[in-house]
Amino acid sequence: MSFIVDYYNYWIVVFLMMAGFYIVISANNLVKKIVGLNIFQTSVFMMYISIGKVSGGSAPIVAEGITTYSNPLPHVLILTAIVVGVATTAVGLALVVRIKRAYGTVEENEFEDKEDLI
Amino acid sequence: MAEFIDLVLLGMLAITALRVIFLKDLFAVVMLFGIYSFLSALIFVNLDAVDVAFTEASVGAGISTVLMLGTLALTGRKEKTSNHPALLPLLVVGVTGAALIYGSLDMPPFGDPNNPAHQHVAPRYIEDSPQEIGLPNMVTSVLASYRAFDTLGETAVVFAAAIGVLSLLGLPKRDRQAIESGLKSHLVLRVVAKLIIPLTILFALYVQFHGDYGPGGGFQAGVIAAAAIILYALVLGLPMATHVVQPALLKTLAALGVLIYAGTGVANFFLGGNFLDYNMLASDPVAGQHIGIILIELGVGITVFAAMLSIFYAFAGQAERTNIQ
Amino acid sequence: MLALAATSIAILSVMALALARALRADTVYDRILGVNMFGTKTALFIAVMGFLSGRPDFLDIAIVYALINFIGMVAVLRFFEYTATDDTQNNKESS
Amino acid sequence: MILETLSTLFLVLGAFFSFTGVIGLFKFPDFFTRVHAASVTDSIATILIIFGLILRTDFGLVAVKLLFILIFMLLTSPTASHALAKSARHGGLLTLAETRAPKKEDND
Amino acid sequence: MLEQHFPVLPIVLPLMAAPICILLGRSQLAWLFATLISGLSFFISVALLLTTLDQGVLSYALGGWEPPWGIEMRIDVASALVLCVVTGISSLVLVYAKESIAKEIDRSQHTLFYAAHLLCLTGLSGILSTGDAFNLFVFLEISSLATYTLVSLASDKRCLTAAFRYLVMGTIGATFILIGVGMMYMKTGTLNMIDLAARIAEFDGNRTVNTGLAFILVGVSIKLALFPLHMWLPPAYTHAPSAVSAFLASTATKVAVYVMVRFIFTIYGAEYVFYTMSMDIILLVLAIVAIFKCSFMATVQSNVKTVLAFSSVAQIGYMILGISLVSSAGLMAGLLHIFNHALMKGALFMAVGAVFLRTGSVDIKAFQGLGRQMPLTMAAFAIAGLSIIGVPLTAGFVSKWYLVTAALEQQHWIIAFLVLIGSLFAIVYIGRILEAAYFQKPSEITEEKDIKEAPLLMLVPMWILVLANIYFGIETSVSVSAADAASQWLTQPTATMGAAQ
Repeated sequence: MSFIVDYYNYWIVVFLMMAGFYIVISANNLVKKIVGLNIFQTSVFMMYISIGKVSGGSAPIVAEGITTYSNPLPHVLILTAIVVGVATTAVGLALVVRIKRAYGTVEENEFEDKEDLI
Repeated sequence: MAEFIDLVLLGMLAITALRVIFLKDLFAVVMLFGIYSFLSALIFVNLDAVDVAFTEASVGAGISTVLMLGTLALTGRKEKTSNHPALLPLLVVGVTGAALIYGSLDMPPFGDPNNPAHQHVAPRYIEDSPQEIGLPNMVTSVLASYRAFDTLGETAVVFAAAIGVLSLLGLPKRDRQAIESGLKSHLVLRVVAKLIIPLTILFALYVQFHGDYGPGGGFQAGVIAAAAIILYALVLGLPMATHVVQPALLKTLAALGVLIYAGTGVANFFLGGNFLDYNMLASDPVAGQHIGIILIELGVGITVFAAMLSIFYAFAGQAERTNIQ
Repeated sequence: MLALAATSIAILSVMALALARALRADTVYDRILGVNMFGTKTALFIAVMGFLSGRPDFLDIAIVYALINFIGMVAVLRFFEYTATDDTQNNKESS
Repeated sequence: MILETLSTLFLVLGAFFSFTGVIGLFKFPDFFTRVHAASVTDSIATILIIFGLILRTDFGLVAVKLLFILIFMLLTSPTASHALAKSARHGGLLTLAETRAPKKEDND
Repeated sequence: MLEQHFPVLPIVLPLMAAPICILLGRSQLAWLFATLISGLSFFISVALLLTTLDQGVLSYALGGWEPPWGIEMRIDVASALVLCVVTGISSLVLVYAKESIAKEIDRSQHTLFYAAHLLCLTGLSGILSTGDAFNLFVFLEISSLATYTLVSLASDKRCLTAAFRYLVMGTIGATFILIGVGMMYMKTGTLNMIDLAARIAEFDGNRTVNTGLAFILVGVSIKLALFPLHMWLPPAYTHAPSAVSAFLASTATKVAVYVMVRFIFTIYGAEYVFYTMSMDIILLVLAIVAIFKCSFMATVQSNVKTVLAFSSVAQIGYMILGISLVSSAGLMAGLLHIFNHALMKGALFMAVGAVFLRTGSVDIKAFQGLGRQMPLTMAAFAIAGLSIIGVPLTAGFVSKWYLVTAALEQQHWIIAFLVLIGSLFAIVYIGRILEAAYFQKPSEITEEKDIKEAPLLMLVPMWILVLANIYFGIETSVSVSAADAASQWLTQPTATMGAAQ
């Protein structure tokens, strides 16, 4: 039982990661691929934040009367990673817009040439 | 209590993610992604990562969703059914998931204060950073001083994204006469938006300069300030917005922000310190740290504001162009 | 403290119901309505949660939620105006 | 003590109104009544809960922030609902009465 | 006075130059400035290499915070060697780019091209210099984002789908690395590589640490286009602008190989990865399949850039093969091949870019008869091609020689034999092109046009690389001793590495 209490958080996060990952590799539409990529990454961020949590701790901002703080390091890492994620999303979506203009479609199975498949 | 809320939120996330897999209406997919982002930000708050929640809410639910909607407006709303079998993806996902579950079996228990992650490097940040840096917000201390090089990289990433989007889509030209377009028929919305926008900019300034004491900082402030202009552009139309904040100016601003950040680091060379060692910026190390952090947060804020807004302009400009044709 | 806990759980269940609405909706507009309600309740939830955990100084996040929720709504409306021409027939979703 | 009791009252009322709103979201027959249910209760619940929270502060910066949130949400939430309803109307959504009038067999 | 800051300068210089390029606004000025900065970084890298050969390792604490609390730049011989390759190729490509992109990229985007190139250089140098696992991820993403932009700048519409595929695969790879780093952090509480190495040694057979390693290796394999995960590479290199192909083919994947070496040898320790987890068998098999499958694919393509792209994947197979031999000699051969392959692939892609500039096509038909029309370009192509095949007196021969010796040293006769067979494929795919160039009549693409020799600004960097190929094929002492020192440094037990601090 304690086993489940210890890990339930990580397991659900793994499920979320895999849902996102599945969308990335199975989706036919390029926009949906990007959405999947975002879900995948956001779930990985959740794993990091879970690492940083200390039971009974509080947000790592000094305040009176608080003795235990959660670990600030994963927070810093994930701040950076979120920014990286949005940067990738922006470039990916810009590519999708251009692909739509060049090919007239953003569905993977509608590209005529097999070489163009993504 | 925190664990219970965590579990409920994770459950909601799981359901949302499952729904996204099966929905074919991309518009709904994007809306659910917004919810997903909101929910994950809630989880971050619940797990004490307030700064991260701040960023995730403004970036994931705000900027990403707006950009996705902009893309959908240009590419169409419906996903066509795919005809290739979904077996291989399922297999790949199954194997990866199994590997992760296998790996989780030796993970340190969730939330245990004796975990290695809380024992080795982090205690120094928690115990000494208020004295060494002089700021109550440890996340800001680590972000802007101990690991400032990561943040410089992050600024460079934003800048790279702006360059990428500009090279792909190009910036819209500034219109000579600013015609109001946008949501013409929504009078109430226009009035309220005009009220909200100055408040938002005020809030952005607060976040920028209060980030040392509470959640927030240059990145979040930049995003919120950009969001204010984005709101303006959505309600009153892109031509009006480009009149207020010119696209050409944004390019300069984005470059300037990176230079402010890196320049602060280089300045220390000549004062006898290492790159990004702010101790030398003032006679007192703590004061020096403070000056350095304010400067680099300013650089981050400017770059993020300019980059996010120019990315939005690029997408909106595309939509505007196809609308005319 | 009990009142805060009860309120937070109540808001949480309202959020869950609004989410259910957003996941299964008859029309696009219902979906948006669900999402909007979800957003406003989340902002409230954060406010209550701040008090519950004894750190009420994180209300800034609630402000961001309210703001982003509003911008999201405006973006959605703008999206509708933009695609209005080919979209009026498709209000009924086949989800 | 009085403040806390008052605050509890406000919070409970606020939670109650939130519930009524979301039930309306499911139970009401057409979109426009659903918008109505959602937006009216949204506002009252926000007012009650935020006031309930303000009573628990020491009336400093936190209270100011709460007031700011309140003003913000009172401005944006009804506006969004209004604009949404308007947009739905433009988009061709009909009220219940209108759907019933022309075609009787459609029992949606 | 600036010397003590050298470890950080190859990152900071291009990083600051990129926004300045945007501010300059004029294509010519941006070109001049970018080239100067890149050249400066190259000289700093050479100075770093000389220092590290002398002293072993350079550590630089960013912000003055001692590791593991702050981020550390940690440069040893291996990183300085690859740093020299990256900055050197970058400088040559920038010289080359001026004429090349004038035709291939819209004029309004030239400053963006230079800025993106410099950002890519920033990211690559950052990956090579950093001693922090998460910082590595950040720089990986800077270089990747800049790369997606660079690939999508070409005028052919297929570059868009290629860039998108690259973006999706690359982001999955980066996220896998992020997961792996998270698992390591979870068990050790640190992100500094040396500190990680010391702490991971205690977790022999821990399931979380093993999974972390697996995720990092898969993520890096995507980035370095190791065989079944290489699908993004051929389209990206084929459809990118020529200057970009030349730069990426000779640096980006090499840096990813370096990352793999770093994770295997410095952080986890070769013993752990190879003996406990038997990763060497997996890598060995994949490398050999990559060599054969992709060499074969290269022989059937009609687009010369695709031929070279598949050849790149095959050559990466050689590098991984060297690593998976689990010996100092094998690793040394792999590192040497990073260096030599950069020289030959850079020259080949530059020659193809020159052909594209003059003929407007990179189909093998466009090469027919070019031996007479563009003698200098085709001579460069021929020499670099011979180097790919591994003909004596070229750099390619040296690295293959050491690879075969390393295999024989361990009595792996079959592997040595397979390496030689792989070279036969190279003879076929390079031979086809050379045959077209020298022994066939001009085709319809080229016969009507008056084809001139490539402009001087393209020929000079191309020939510098070609001469380097010959130089390092004859005078092997410099490159071999550097690679040898690097592999000695990497294969020593990590404990002594920490002591050398």
